[in-house]
Amino acid sequence: MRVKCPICGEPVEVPDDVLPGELIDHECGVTLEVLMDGNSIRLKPLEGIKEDWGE
Amino acid sequence: MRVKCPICGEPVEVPDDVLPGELIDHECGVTLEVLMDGNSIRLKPLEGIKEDWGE
Amino acid sequence: MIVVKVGGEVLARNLDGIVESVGRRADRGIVLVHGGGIIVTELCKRMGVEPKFVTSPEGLRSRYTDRDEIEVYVMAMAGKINKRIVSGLLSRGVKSVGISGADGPTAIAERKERIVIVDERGRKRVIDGGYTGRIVEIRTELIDLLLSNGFTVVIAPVAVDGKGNLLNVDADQMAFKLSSAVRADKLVMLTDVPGVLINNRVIERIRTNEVNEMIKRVGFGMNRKLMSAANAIEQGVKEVIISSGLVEDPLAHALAGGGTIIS
Amino acid sequence: MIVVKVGGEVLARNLDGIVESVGRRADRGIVLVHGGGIIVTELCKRMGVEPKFVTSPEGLRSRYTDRDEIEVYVMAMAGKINKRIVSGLLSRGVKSVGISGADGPTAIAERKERIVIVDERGRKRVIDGGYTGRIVEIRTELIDLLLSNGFTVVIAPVAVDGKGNLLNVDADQMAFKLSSAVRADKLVMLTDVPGVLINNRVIERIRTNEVNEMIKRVGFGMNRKLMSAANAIEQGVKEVIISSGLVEDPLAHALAGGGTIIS
Ligand SMILES: [Zn+2]
Ligand SMILES: [Zn+2]
Repeated sequence: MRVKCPICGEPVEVPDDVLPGELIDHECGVTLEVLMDGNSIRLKPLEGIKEDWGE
Repeated sequence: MRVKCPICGEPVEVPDDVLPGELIDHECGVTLEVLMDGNSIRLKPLEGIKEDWGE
Repeated sequence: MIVVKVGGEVLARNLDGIVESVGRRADRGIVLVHGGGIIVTELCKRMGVEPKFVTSPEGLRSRYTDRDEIEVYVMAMAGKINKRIVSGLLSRGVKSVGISGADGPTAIAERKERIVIVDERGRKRVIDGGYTGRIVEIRTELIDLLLSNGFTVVIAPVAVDGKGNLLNVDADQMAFKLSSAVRADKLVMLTDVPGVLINNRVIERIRTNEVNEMIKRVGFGMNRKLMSAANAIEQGVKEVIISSGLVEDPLAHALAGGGTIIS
Repeated sequence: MIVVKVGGEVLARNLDGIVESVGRRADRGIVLVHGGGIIVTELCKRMGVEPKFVTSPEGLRSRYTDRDEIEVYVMAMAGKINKRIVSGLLSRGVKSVGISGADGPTAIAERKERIVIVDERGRKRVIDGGYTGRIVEIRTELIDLLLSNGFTVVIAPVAVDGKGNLLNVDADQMAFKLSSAVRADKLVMLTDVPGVLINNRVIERIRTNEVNEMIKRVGFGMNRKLMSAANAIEQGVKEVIISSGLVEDPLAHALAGGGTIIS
C-alpha cells in the first residue's frame, strides 16, 4: 500500500499488516506515525515523545 | 469413645469422627467443647461466646 | 459539616457523578463514607477466594469473613475504591485525604472472637469469629484535624480492634456512628432507591417518633437504616436524608428535599 | 524528624521488626515510606494479571505498568501493605495515618503519555506510556499537619498526575524527594544489605563529593541510591543512612552507625 508523505509529498510504502501507532521512517528524514480509522490510513509526523526521561 | 464430664463426672459419648471445637450437650445440662491435642481429647464447658451481638 | 454515605451499587453505576457532586460542595466540609461490597465480591472471585457462609444454631445463614477475605476486603475498600475517589476529587481541584477507620485510629471495633455454627454434618461447633466487627468507638481527632484544614475526608469501612486486627464493618453503621461523633449537621445516605418507599411512594419526612411504626412497613435493609437514623438524631445529628445516588448531582438533589428526610 | 524507607523484601521478611522499631521512636516524628514490589507481583499472579515488558528501540527491556497492573499496584500498596503497617503501629499504641502520594495531594507525578517500543514483529510502534510516573512535586501540607499533631505517617509509593491518574512511582525516589521537601534531619534507607558494600566490606561514611567516584564501584541498585542520596543532601537533608532492615531493632542499629552514612 502506498500513502503520500505529509512532509515531502513522495509516496510512502506502508506494509499490509500495519498496526495503529506503527512508525515508519521516510527517506525524507521524517518519522511518520500510522493513524488508523477503520480501514483508512493517515500518516502524521511523530510528536509528543519525551526523550529525556531520566529514570 | 467415652470421656468423663468435667462437671458431673458421668461419662460423655464422643463420636469417633469428632472435630476440634465440636460442641456436645451433656445430660447434666452443660455444653462441652471438644479440645484436641494430637490424639488426646479433653472436654471443657463452653465459654467466651457473646450471645448478644446485635448486628 | 455533612457526612455522606454512598453504597457500592451507586459507586459502580455513578462514581463520577458522586465525585463531581461532592467536589462542588467541598467547602461545606464533607466526610464521605463509601461502601463497595460488589467490588469486593468481584475481586474475591478473580482471586479464587470463595465466599463463605455459616449457619447459626437458629438456622440463620450469614456471610463469613475469613483471613483471606479480609485481605481482599481491605485492598478493595482502602486501596482501590478509596484512592479512586480521592484521585477523582483531586482531578476536580478538591484536596482530599482517603483514610480507613484504622487510620488515626478513627473507628475502633470489636470482633466476635468465637461463634457457634452448625457444620456440614449438622453438628454444632465453635469456630473463630472471623473478621467482621461492630464499631464501639469513634475517635474524631484525625477527621477534625483534616476538616478544619480544608481537606475533604474519604473513609473506607474498615475498622481496627485493640489487637490491631483489621475488620470489615458495615458502611451504613460507620456513617451513622461517625455523624453522631462529629455532630454532623446532616447525614446524607445516597442509595440506589429514591428514598423510603411505602406503596411505591417516597415518604417526604419521617419524625423520629414515627420510626417504630414505619419500620414495619419497609423492607429489611431500609428498616435498619431507619432505626439507625433515629438513633443518630438522638445522638445529636440534625437530620438524616435518604435519597438517590443515581440522579444528576445527587447531593444537590438530596439537599433540596429530593428523598426522605428523617428529623 | 526522620524519613524511613523500607523495601518490599525487608517487609516480606521482617514487617513486625520494622513496625516495632519505628513504633519505639515515634515521638521523634517519623515518616515511613514503604515499597512492596514482591507483594504486587504475587498478587498479579493470583489475579492472572501477567507482568508485561516492553523493549525500547535501544534494546532496553523494562517492566510496563498497564491499566490492570496499576489497579493491583494501588490495592497492594495503599490497601494491603499500608494498612497492615498502620494496624501494627496501632496495636503498639502508636497513632498513625496511612496515606498514598495521591492523598493531600502529597506527590504529584508526570507520566510518559506515549512511548516508542519495538513490537514482537520487530517494528517500531508508539503506545500509551502506561502508569509509571516520575515525581515532579512534593506538597508537604498534609504530612506537616499530621506530624505536628503527633501522628506517624506511613506512605505508599503511589502518586497522582494532574488528570487524576494514579501512578506507580519508585519508593526510593519518593523517600528522597520527600525527605528533601520536609527537610528531614535524617533519611534512613532500610534494605536487605548491611550498607554500601565494596569488596564485601561496608563503607562507614561517604561524603557527597566522593559519590561520583563511588558509584563506579557499586552495583546498579546501589549506585542510583547513592546519586539520589547526594542529591537529597544538596537539597537540605542532613544525612542519609543506608543500612540493614533485617537486624534486631533496625532503626536503633542504623542510628547508632550500623550501615553507611552519606553526608
Ligand atoms: Zn517524506
Ligand atoms: Zn455432665
